[in-house]
Amino acid sequence: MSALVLSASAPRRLGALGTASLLLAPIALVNAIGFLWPVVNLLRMSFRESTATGALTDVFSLATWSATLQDSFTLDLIASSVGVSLFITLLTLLASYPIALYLHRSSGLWRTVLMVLVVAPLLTSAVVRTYGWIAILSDRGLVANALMALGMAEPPRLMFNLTGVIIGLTEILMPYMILALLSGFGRLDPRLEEAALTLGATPLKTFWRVVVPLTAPGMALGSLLCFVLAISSFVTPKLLGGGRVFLLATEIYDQAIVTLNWPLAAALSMIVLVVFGAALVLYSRALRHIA
Amino acid sequence: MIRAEPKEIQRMVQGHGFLSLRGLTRRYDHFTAVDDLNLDVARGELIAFLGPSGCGKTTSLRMIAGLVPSTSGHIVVDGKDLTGVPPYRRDMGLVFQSYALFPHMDILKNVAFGLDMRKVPKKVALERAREAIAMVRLSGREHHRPAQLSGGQQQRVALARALVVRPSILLLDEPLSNLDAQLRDEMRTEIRDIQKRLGITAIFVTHDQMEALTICDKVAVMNHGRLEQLGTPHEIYEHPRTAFVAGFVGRINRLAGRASGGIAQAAGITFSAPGFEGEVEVMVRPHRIGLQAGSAPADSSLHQLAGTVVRATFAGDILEYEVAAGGTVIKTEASTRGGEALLAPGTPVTLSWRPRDTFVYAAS
Amino acid sequence: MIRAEPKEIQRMVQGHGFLSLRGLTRRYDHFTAVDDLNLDVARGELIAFLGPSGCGKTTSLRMIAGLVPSTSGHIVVDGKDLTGVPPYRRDMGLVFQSYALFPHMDILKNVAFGLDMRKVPKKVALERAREAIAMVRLSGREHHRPAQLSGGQQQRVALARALVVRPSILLLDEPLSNLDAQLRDEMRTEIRDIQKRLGITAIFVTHDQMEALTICDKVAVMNHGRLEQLGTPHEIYEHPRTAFVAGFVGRINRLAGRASGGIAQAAGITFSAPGFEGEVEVMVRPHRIGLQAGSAPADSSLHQLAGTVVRATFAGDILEYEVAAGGTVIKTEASTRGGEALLAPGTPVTLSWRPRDTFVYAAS
Amino acid sequence: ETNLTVMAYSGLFQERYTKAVIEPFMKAHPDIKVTYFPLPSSAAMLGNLRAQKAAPQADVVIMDVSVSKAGTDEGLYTKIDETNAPNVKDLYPNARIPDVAGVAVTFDNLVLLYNTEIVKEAPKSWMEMAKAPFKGKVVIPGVPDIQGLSLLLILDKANGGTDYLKSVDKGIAAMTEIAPNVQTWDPKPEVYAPIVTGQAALGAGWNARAQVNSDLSGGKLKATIPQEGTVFQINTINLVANAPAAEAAKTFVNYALGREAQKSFTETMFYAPTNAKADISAAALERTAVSHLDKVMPVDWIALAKVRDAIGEQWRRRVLPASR
Amino acid sequence: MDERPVSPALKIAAGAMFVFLLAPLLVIVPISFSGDAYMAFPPESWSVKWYGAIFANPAMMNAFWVSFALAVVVTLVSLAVGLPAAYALVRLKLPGAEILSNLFSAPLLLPTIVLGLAILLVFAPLGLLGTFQGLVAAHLVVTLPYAVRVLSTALANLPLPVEEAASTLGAKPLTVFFRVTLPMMRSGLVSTAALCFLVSFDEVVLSLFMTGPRLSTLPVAMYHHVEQQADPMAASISVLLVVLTLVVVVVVDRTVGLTRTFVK
Ligand SMILES: Nc1ncnc2c1ncn2[C@@H]1O[C@H](COP(=O)(O)OP(=O)(O)OP(=O)(O)O)[C@@H](O)[C@H]1O
Ligand SMILES: Nc1ncnc2c1ncn2[C@@H]1O[C@H](COP(=O)(O)OP(=O)(O)OP(=O)(O)O)[C@@H](O)[C@H]1O
Ligand SMILES: [Mg+2]
Ligand SMILES: [Mg+2]
Repeated sequence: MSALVLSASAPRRLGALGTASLLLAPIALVNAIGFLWPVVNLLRMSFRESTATGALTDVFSLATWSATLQDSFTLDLIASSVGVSLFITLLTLLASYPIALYLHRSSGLWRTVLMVLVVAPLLTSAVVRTYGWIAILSDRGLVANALMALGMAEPPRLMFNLTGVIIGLTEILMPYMILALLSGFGRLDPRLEEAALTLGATPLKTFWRVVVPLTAPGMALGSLLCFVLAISSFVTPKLLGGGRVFLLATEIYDQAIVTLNWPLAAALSMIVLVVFGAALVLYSRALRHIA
Repeated sequence: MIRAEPKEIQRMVQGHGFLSLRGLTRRYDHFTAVDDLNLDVARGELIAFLGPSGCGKTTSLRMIAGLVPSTSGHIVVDGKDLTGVPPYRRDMGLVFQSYALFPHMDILKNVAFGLDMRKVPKKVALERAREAIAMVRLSGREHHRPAQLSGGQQQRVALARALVVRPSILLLDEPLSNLDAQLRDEMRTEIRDIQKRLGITAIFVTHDQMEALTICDKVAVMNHGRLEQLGTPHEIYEHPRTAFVAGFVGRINRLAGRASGGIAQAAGITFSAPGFEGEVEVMVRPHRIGLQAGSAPADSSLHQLAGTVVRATFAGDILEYEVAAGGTVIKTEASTRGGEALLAPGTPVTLSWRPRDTFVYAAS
Repeated sequence: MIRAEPKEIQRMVQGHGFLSLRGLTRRYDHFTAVDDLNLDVARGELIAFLGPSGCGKTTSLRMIAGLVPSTSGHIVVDGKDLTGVPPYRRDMGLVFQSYALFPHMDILKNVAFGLDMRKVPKKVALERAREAIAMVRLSGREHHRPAQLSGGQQQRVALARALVVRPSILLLDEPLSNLDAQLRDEMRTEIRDIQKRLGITAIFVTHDQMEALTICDKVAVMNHGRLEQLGTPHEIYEHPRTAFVAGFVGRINRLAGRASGGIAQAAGITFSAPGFEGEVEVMVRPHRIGLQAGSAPADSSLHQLAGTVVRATFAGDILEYEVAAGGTVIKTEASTRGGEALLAPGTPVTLSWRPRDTFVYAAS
Repeated sequence: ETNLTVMAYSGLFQERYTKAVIEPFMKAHPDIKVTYFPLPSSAAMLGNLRAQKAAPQADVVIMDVSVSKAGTDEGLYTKIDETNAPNVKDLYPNARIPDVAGVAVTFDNLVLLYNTEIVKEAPKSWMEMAKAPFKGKVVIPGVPDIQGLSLLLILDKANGGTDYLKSVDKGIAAMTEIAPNVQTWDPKPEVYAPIVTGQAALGAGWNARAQVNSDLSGGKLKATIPQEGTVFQINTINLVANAPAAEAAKTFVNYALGREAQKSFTETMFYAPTNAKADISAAALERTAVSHLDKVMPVDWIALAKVRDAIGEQWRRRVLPASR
Repeated sequence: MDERPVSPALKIAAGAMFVFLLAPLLVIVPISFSGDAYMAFPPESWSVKWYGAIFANPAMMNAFWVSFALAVVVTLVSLAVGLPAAYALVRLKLPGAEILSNLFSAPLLLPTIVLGLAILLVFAPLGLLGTFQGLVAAHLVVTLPYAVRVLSTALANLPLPVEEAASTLGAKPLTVFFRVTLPMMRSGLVSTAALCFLVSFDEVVLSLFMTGPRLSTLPVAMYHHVEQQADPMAASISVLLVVLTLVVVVVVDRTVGLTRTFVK
């Protein structure tokens, strides 16, 4: 309809398609140079061979791919990365929902300040944040001391293992989840909750039967985003995993930065892309189901 | 000696309606949205809340439903004070102006929701929901989503959803404001029938005078958060207690005048105005004014005024004239008979109306 | 021999109005929103487009303004075909239902915008904008933002903005639909005055019959994208060409009947129905039906029908009765005189109306 | 004025190397302005060089010998010898590595780190890390980091391993004893900070940085070479092929290998010198591996590179599970 | 809008989750006032010396200004490139708009480490490594998807009739865009700018690959610093950044109402 406003001006000279091409050219250029080309290049890289000493050669072969796909370690890696990421996504959702709902219901300067606090973790360096976690979670940390004060003889290990990674990732993904949830809370018309209340639904029932279904699209979006971010994060797993937690992204990091096996890093990256493709398909399925 | 039950005493003290509002007040910061509202509604009665935008109609309804706490005052239903009772225990049905249907449920689930909350067995609930849907003539649409229905249909679903739980009190907040004239007529009749049939006590909020007058047993006219007048439609229309009520309910001509010694002067005519002194407003409804071309024989039982036509408008059912007379412009209305010619602007005419159709108020 | 200018020939061929629509059609996928619309509007005339929701009123207006291209057909203004002319070269003013004021500009800038686009020098433009603002009685509000004005005031700004550029054609899309009854009355009169004074050709879209009848020179009644009837308000109301027009313009009673040999039977009465055969609909407007308690002397110049009151409603200016008669329910309306009592349901009454107030149509 | 870019380790190394070598060099060669491009690891440096192969930005690179070998194989370097750096003639024989374009510029060795507040006396054995009191108090940068790898090789030999190119089973077995006590295999930042702060008690790290951290922390951290011995870590200096400032680069390399620079850097950061003729103070030498050459076990890092993946595999399968 | 009081249960749940969310930060604040040479909690001594150290560290200050300039440029370019793209996608009703818009969002879905490596390989031969232009280009890859998304939403939410009104008043398409569309999108533009600025200013991973010897950004400098030195300066910088953001956002919110539109 509104195409008119613009296309009407240039019906003969360009046409709507021409105008669109002109407007889209810059972003297409950035996308091509900054995304498409690099990805294709990465795919190419995954077929290059490297020598035993780690030197990269100009020979192309399927060696990396066949080794990667036959290695049970890689398959475990994919399975555990997907599993851990799903679990973290769920935790993040549970932890973020009350905050998002509270933010949705607050207003004014208070809301502004809270919004900044929500994104504050993103502003702190990952290593610095890890120091925060050490003070809280380590064997001599605040939590352990509290548990011991409560009489627990040997508090559980809370960091430098999978538990630590899950705690740390959940926390750092919360800002993203909260923002996504908030964007989905638009459908949450307070009138609907009031309607449920006047129909005899208790606040808890209203929450389950009205609020939750209505915010489902926001939850789906946030979950997709968090899953993607979780499976591709490597800084936090490295810092809090104590070298014990292996995920696709940390492996990509090790191969790309430590071992310098770029073909393998590239192949693993391609696998991550495929997992994302699958997640996206599932997401749009879920969304269609919700809508 | 017969001892009155404590409950009865309470009822006697607190009011004689099934639903009683006692000094109901709501303040926002320093703005008073609803100001000391007192009202009694008998069981099975339908009261219309009528008033201009922002006068506090919605706020009153929301307080009654328990969605907004009152700043002070009490809501008493059947002798029980509802202060502190949450909305889901009030057994009221509220039909929102915006419908507020659950977008993620189909029509059947929407209507069955309230029964579900009351732990009615699923089968019975669906059965009764189907009946309610039939009652608002939407059978066959049970599995549509709200978004797939037209505004009028959604409106009816909202009504069915509120009615199916047989609430003791039904609150309707401008339930027809989004419909066109024809559908509005139909729905109005329908709501009235259902309410009568089920014997539900109801409050109907509207800012449309005609709607208020036709649907209810009594009209409560509100302005600036206060109750201006409570009465039957006839009382409100024929005996408006204030200038505001006279002007808001039905069309009206306003003539500025002065009163002294029980007599008011306006537009060159003398009106009886016992008890008024100083500036007054004299009001007459356009359709109570007779209009005659040329001059008319003097009739001391009528107020009469000579003037000239300024504008004549054919409005289908009625003819409207604007007549310059007595230094102002006076509107008149007459039913069309079909075939009559409009008087041209400039035609001299005589206006006449009965003293009993004249209202006098102190100027505000 | 005098040679006609090519332009004149064109005008003769294409129509005799200042604004002519020729076979104007708009399709969306397989849905036809506007279907072969033909219409001529004389210079300085105001035409009302009247029709139910979704009948294609807005779409027609948007095609005329150039905001939507037509699927086929032509819009001719003053002899020039506008096909392919973009909106900003059409010299039309469009008042949107939603006002569509520029939220980021104050009132003065809003109104001056069109002049600015026409490269009118800044000082002159502001001068004329101020005049236009004064014309819609908003002087003193020049530096308010739209959000700081009430609906009615915003409405007037939209009008001033469209009028200040002195467009040759003014298009108004339900400009009063968001206002309450009182403000609506006022604004209607105002628009009509300004349009007459400036001699602007105008189209006024509405779905309110009363509004359409009172404001315009001619009414175009639309239904399902087609023009049902074009005529003066009087023609439309008194001589509706189709059952749809009769039903849509003003309230009406519909009686189902059968016709044969120029005679129709409905509700037990015989009507003259020349040229009709088979199922017919007989229609009478409620306010043209006289109602008398008890029985009335037979009068062969009237249609008469005995019945009993089903419902009586006091609606302020009028009394409405629903009467069970001739196997159906017939509505009547009468002006209130004040003081009269309502007839109780069950009261036997006689209805009577003139044959000339009866419409007969083939049943659809 | 020529701009010369030296790519090397970030952090302490950067700080000390700039003071001890680069600043004096610039004073001696006012026409050359040196920019220090710090990167956290040799691999990161190689990554950069690879990416910039067509248009190199760096002229001189200091990196670990095994990574240097990969770079040599990829043709990233120009060979360094007496012709382009006369000071090469003064180097220890083991500073020249066959099939590597660069030459050794520093030697370092693995040391056992301990927090002096928790561990009062210098531990005698690497296996101290397996003892019960240190549960959750041991930090070791694990394989693929060469600190972990070095430790593995030392323990392999100490437990009777003969040829680490064929099998490191004995070393792996020893590591599985230590593993349950390990707090993290990926200490950040580096291995020294956790020990200084007492978050950990024992760890394995490089001597040079350990010495500096010991000084900085007022002795909270100390380093020792246990009875099982240690291995050398070799940093090579390399000339980037097609470097923008090739001539200045040669001048710099020659200076870096010279006596003066070698002495100065060893005395500020306790890397063992590669120039045999450098005249270093006894106090400084005492804190380098030079005074403990008997404890140094020879490792052929180039040959080892070929079996690194296999070792990593065993590490992952046997050592890590023991540490969960 | 929602006038019902927030229920206590929600307050408690939200409060608890807030504590979790901010837990590390709550520990970092005291660490940033440590007088020790190492990050440790609780610090053994207190001082503000690490705040002073930030300003005395030319590399850090330099990196800050680079980051700042970079974020400004990236934000401006994102708007300049994203706005026409959003307009084309939302308003021109292209046949493949959905697919295109997904393609333009795709870089967001790529792990930044993968993206960084991939971009590194492509940019190096172009001589873009270690240059400001290269950094801008790399950051654009991640900021543009955000920009297009937010701007598209803002555009789609604009009332069309207002633009149509302008055109019937004689305004040509470009005039409509600059005099009406753009000013009405103000809040969308502010949100986009804020988002792009934050994303660019905080970006580490891509920058790690892109920075060179003569050019470093603040996050990269911090990353390198903290990789090897555990002094509390990094904590001080983190705290300073949060406080700075808070102040800026509150000021902006007070003046143009940022967060109202930030997430809608
Ligand atoms: N949450 C609130 N905060 C402040 N003022 C409020 C609030 N809610 C309502 N008001 C004010 O209270 C007054 C009454 O509002 P209310 O919604 O009851 O009016 P209404 O009679 O229903 O009007 P309408 O016919 O427009 O719906 C209005 O002036 C409104 O601005
Ligand atoms: N862009 C579109 N795509 C498909 N159908 C459309 C489109 N715009 C309008 N229509 C359809 O065309 C018909 C006419 O629409 P139009 O807006 O002209 O109605 P209207 O007479 O103005 O109604 P209302 O009184 O409700 O404003 C409607 O049925 C509408 O659904
Ligand atoms: Mg209201
Ligand atoms: Mg319309």
